[in-house]
Amino acid sequence: ACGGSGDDASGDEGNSESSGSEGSSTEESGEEVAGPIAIDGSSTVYPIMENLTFSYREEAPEVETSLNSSGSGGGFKKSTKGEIDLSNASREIKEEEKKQAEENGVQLEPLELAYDGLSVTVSAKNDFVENLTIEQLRQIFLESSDAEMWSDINPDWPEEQIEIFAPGHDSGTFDYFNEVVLEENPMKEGENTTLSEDDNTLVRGIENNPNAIGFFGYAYYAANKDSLKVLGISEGDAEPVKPTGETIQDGSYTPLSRPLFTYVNVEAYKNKPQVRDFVEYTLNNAGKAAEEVGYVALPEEKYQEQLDKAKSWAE
Amino acid sequence: MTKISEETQETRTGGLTSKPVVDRKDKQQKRESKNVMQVEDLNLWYGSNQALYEINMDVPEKRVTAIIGPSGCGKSTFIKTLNRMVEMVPIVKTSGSIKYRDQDIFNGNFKQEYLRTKVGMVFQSPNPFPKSVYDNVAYGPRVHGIKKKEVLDEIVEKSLKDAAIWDELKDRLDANAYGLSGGQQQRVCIARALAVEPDVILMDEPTSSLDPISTSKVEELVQELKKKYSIIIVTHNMQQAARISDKTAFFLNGELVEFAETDDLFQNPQDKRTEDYITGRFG
Amino acid sequence: MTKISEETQETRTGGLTSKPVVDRKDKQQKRESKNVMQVEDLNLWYGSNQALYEINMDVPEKRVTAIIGPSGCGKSTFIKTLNRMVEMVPIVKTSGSIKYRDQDIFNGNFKQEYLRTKVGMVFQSPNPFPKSVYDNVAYGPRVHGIKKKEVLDEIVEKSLKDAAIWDELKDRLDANAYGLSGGQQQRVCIARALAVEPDVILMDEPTSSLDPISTSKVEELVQELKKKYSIIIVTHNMQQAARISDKTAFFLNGELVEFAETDDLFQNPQDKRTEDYITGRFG
Amino acid sequence: MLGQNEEGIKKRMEGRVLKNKIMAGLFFLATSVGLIFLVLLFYRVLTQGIGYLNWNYLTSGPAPYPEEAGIWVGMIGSIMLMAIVAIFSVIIGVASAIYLEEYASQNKFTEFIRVNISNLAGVPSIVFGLLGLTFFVYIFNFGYTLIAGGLTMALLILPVIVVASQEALRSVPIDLHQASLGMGATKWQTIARVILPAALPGILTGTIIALSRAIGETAPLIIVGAATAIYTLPDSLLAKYTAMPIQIYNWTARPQEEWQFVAGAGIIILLAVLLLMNSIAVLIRNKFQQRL
Amino acid sequence: MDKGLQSEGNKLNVQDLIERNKQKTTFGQRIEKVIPWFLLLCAIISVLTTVGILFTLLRESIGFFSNVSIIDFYTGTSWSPWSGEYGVAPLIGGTLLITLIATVVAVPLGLMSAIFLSEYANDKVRRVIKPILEVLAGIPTVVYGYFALTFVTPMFQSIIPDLGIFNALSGGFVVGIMIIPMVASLSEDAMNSVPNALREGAYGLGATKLEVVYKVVLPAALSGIVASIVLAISRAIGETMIVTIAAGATPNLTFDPTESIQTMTAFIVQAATGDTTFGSTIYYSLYAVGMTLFVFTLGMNLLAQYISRKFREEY
Ligand SMILES: Nc1ncnc2c1ncn2[C@@H]1O[C@H](COP(=O)(O)OP(=O)(O)OP(=O)(O)O)[C@@H](O)[C@H]1O
Ligand SMILES: Nc1ncnc2c1ncn2[C@@H]1O[C@H](COP(=O)(O)OP(=O)(O)OP(=O)(O)O)[C@@H](O)[C@H]1O
Ligand SMILES: [Mg+2]
Ligand SMILES: [Mg+2]
Ligand SMILES: O=P([O-])([O-])[O-]
Repeated sequence: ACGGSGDDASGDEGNSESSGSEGSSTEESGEEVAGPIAIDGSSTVYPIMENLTFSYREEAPEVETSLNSSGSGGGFKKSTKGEIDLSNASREIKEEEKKQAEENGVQLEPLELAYDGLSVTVSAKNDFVENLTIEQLRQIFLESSDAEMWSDINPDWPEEQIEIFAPGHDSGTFDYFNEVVLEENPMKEGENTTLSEDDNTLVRGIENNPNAIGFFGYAYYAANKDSLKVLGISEGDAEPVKPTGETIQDGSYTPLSRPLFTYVNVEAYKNKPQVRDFVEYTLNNAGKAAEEVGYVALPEEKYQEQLDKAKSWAE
Repeated sequence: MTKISEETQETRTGGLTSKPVVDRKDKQQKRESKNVMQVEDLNLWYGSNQALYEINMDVPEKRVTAIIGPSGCGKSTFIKTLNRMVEMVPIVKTSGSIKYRDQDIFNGNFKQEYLRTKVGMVFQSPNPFPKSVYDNVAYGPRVHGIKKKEVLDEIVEKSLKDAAIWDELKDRLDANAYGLSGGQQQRVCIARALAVEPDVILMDEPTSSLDPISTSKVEELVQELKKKYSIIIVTHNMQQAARISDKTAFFLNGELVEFAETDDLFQNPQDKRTEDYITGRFG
Repeated sequence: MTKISEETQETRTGGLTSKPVVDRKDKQQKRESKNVMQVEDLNLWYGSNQALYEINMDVPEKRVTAIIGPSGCGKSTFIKTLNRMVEMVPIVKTSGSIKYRDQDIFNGNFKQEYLRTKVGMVFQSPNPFPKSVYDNVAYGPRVHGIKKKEVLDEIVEKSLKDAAIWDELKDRLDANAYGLSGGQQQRVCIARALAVEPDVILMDEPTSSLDPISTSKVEELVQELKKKYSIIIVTHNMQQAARISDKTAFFLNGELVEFAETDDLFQNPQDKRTEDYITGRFG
Repeated sequence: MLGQNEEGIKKRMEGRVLKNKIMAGLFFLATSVGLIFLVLLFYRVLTQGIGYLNWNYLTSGPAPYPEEAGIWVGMIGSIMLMAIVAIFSVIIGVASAIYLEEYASQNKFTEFIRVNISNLAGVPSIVFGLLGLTFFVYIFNFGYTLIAGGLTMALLILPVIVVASQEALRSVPIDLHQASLGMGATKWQTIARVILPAALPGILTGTIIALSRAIGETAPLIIVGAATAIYTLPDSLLAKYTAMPIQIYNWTARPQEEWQFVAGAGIIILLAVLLLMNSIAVLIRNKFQQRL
Repeated sequence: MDKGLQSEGNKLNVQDLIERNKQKTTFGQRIEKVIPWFLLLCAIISVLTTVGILFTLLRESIGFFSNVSIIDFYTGTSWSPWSGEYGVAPLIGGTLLITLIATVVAVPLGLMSAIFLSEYANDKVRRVIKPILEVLAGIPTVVYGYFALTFVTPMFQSIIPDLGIFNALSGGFVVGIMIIPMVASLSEDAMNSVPNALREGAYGLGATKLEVVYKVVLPAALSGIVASIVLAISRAIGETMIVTIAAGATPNLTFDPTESIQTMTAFIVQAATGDTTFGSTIYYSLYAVGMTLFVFTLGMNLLAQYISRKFREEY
């Protein structure tokens, strides 16, 4: 589905890893693991998780995974009540969510799965924008700004209404953008803004409209390279950087690089062997899955570290 | 509806309508044979619309009583009152009394279902159930708890024989009754009514939807049946009434105008209105 | 349906049925008055079911022609063929020819709509539109493009007068026709038919749903109307035919058995079947 | 005629007849618009979906790759969902109809139930979704499970079944009523032995039509939380599930073109199931209707 | 007739019956008594459903209206829930716009189809076309949504080049196509039940088919026709998936059909699929919107019932 140049390399990596994981799961569980696992949350993380749950079936055919994508906030809504086992998120858990979890006697622990470069895109039909500064992004997205037309941002650009396509306000992607770009100031809303929890709606909306702009996880851009144009982002006077595998992993795509998480319900991890097994499988295969769907894998030792951390929960 | 028996006593007083010239003939009749049903001062209303006025009539045992009268005069209403089927219309109210073998049928202790096994009914157009002939005839006995195959077989055979249709249908008992001709259907319906061995059989224009041949078959059957059953038959065909009945009642606008031996009524009507009707001056 | 005129010529040959004993009387008739419509060798099928067989009949001008016969003999079918209303049933096929004032009504150039303004119709049960009396009567003229209020007023008044109901209704022209009695409704329907000043008026049992008083009013009206219009009236009431018609046609099983001056037909029927029918031996 | 000569009438007649012909053409054209869109829709779905429709598609569940994705889990989920819906809605619906037609007396309360049922039939399905979320998912604590989805849908089509059953019961000739009561049968005996069997074809037809509405419903299922990616079939009433329309919705929402074809294939299956259900309904209707 | 009554001397069944009857009475009578109560209970479930809906909507709406004034809710013209602006007008406007477009499409086409089927088509044609047309109403709405987005919108875009990918026009148009059969079928029923005698009366006066339709059939069937239209409109108001997929997610108070809008139903889907935190004002707002939607459709349904009852016995 996603032809990237790094595919070959990551494919090799993946193979070696997955053979390792097979070994680990058989030696640990001995008997077949079975039972349901409920996963929900971030739509950014959804493609990785879909990839993992799909391939996990070969590993443990008796385990019944169910996966939804309600956004990071939607996931926490359920996980803080203990309704689900894994809660995907493209941001860290918020204080109020943590509190809610505590009230409900739920303990959630984060695992990092991959890096994402939050991609600001316009349609491939757009022939005027190539790069934007953080300052310009603020002009475009902040409610307090008066900029309505592209010409308000740069007089060379056409006098056309800016159409915004953004993820819903409770999504991790929005939160992250909100934090690092808008600095927690309200974003534009209303007639020229489409908010959708469904990143594909955003992709479609942007690719069809030369005056549209929006942002979402790198994977959604990677899957639609033909119809979308990703913008280079610069802070201050620095050179604009576009998100790619390298710029995201080496941190030069800043400030919009971010880690992706899944939050594990520790109780479930302890009591449900299938959750434990799946978490191990996830950490062994997340890198490959991430690369496959267009995100960037963490360094190998990072996964190993987390695997050890996870094993400690069970004690 | 169940309050009828209470009302009975109160409303009975009203005598707005003239007494029909019934008593004379009727008393003669009483001496000749026993009565299976007795109707006294029966009034009936559909809502506020009175459909029967002060009917007094004795139904003789093992004879055929015909009821004639123009359309809308209350013939159907009257015979449906005899087995309380009229109460299917929720707005019906009655006063007066009807006795079946000296039991008041409106009495709360007298079960409607029991009355209807005793006073069976055959309708204007054949209305078999959409089931096999066998199941149609066995319906009544089954409803009353008879389940044994042999007993049912016997009842079905006997009833179909009594309805003079056994020979025609004995090889087609499993056929759906809807596939039969109208005349056959009507006789199956009669067999169905006979299967519970009623005492009285009410027939509401049983031949009006039949062709002449089927009609004459049913007429012959009625003659046969009166050996065992008391029969009341509504017809708007005066010739038919004359042909098959022993006694005839003439209704007009909800009143029983005249009730007499059939021959008397047709040859020597006592009431001007009866005479007008049977000579075809109206209706 | 529009292919009828083509078929006309081909199917005409068939003469399965015996020629009715019509010609004798009919020729007398022809000498006396002009014919407004002429039916020749008319056959009609509902699908594969033949309902009319080789009908030959001339309709005299400004006279009342009655059509009698038992139920299902084709009376309604026949008169509906005269203004091609029968073609509302899609499976109808006809052969033979019908001429209205020497024009072939099945000819493609002869507009159905025109035929119907010339050959008006009154139906068995009154069928006023759910509109005011005025709008009912003005319907036809309006359809034909008359819009002027004064002209319409005049037409409505004249038609209602001709239909002998002006006096009863002149103050209630705005009332909905549904609120009228059956007899009034029927006369409004007659007025509605008169409003387009037809040449021939077909009436299909126009009094069968009316009470005796309304019936006699309509009968009188028919007598009045024949001064100006040619009238064909279907009735199953032989007395009525005898009372009001000049000529009578007797239909049986889709055949025209006998067609003669009314008095002749009733007093001196030429065909055994006619005799049987009018003496009440069947029907 | 008064106020107009013969020629005028004849001339106008030409115009009137012509106008009628033109309008007839227009009416036909208008009818074709609906039909044309139906054809377009089918054509579009077929051409897009048929390429992806193969045995593998029928027998596999969702997958991250279009070539491997299939409808199996959604289809079985839908069928199980329909089984639950059918059981609940038919029992409750037919019972309500019997009550209203045979037992209820004509009073304010009965009238209220009747009005209430016709109103429920017009309540948007998404509102039923909210009802299901509040009651079945949270208050009854079933969670996002098959039974919660099934009960929500059952309530959604309940009014349709009640109305269809009422009509079926009403169309049983009063003759049969009378015949049975006239034999001394009790009311319930009459209903159970005569009326229900005679009304059965109508009830079945109505039920299938109602179910074929339910099988395509998406919005309420989204609200009561059918899963997007699930690879195993539900093994209990309290299992997570997915359904065909949810899968289709999910696929159509993806931006890559291949997913449109996967969705197209899913739509073909969904429409095939629908047509199958409808033809069964028509068959039942044709087989039994001549009888009564 | 000698065959009649030939079997004499059998034992009498009637006595048998009566005895059995008396034995069974207790059980039989008990059933006879219990059944109506069971049936009543089932009939009451539909009432409970309504109560449940009201309870659901009211309970959460009250929560909402304790935070947001009901006056602001119904008079405000800006729907930006994440900035705290809760004027429902744009959502109602979106719903009305969709409904309006659908009505403009469906009513003329549906009515003309009904006239064709009832008055012009012969029986065979009617019996084929009517059920085929009814198939339109049975197609799942996701399918329509997909059709609107991938076929109708591009089709319109070739006529109106700057039409966005999400717009009210194609959503409303397809909703209109979907409700054509409701108008056509129910109106056809109404026209069909106009007694033939009325038609004959008019034909007998030389009226053409068209004149019969306009002056006799349509007026006589008017109540049924109006009721069918009202019902179809009510269906359009409550339609969810088509507008969610094709009409966009931009709460936009506009009557320009080429713009992206959001309907009440689409907002409910958006908000309920995880974009909101449980217990937040936005979460409650979806019930307030649901309540408004419910009131709208309830009003339409009552109106339809009133019309068809009031004018039923006209002919
Ligand atoms: N269900 C009913 N509700 C109200 N009035 C009724 C009902 N059934 C009959 N009636 C009225 O009661 C009167 C007697 O009707 P009934 O059916 O008994 O007449 P009938 O003599 O059997 O006529 P027919 O020969 O036409 O069957 C009529 O005026 C009729 O209008
Ligand atoms: N629409 C139809 N389709 C098929 N057959 C029909 C139709 N109308 C009438 N017929 C048949 O044509 C024959 C003549 O019917 P028609 O209505 O002309 O009889 P009628 O003499 O007017 O009878 P009545 O006195 O009952 O009105 C009958 O056998 C009837 O079954
Ligand atoms: Mg009667
Ligand atoms: Mg006739
Ligand atoms: O779906 P999110 O990753 O944006 O929460």
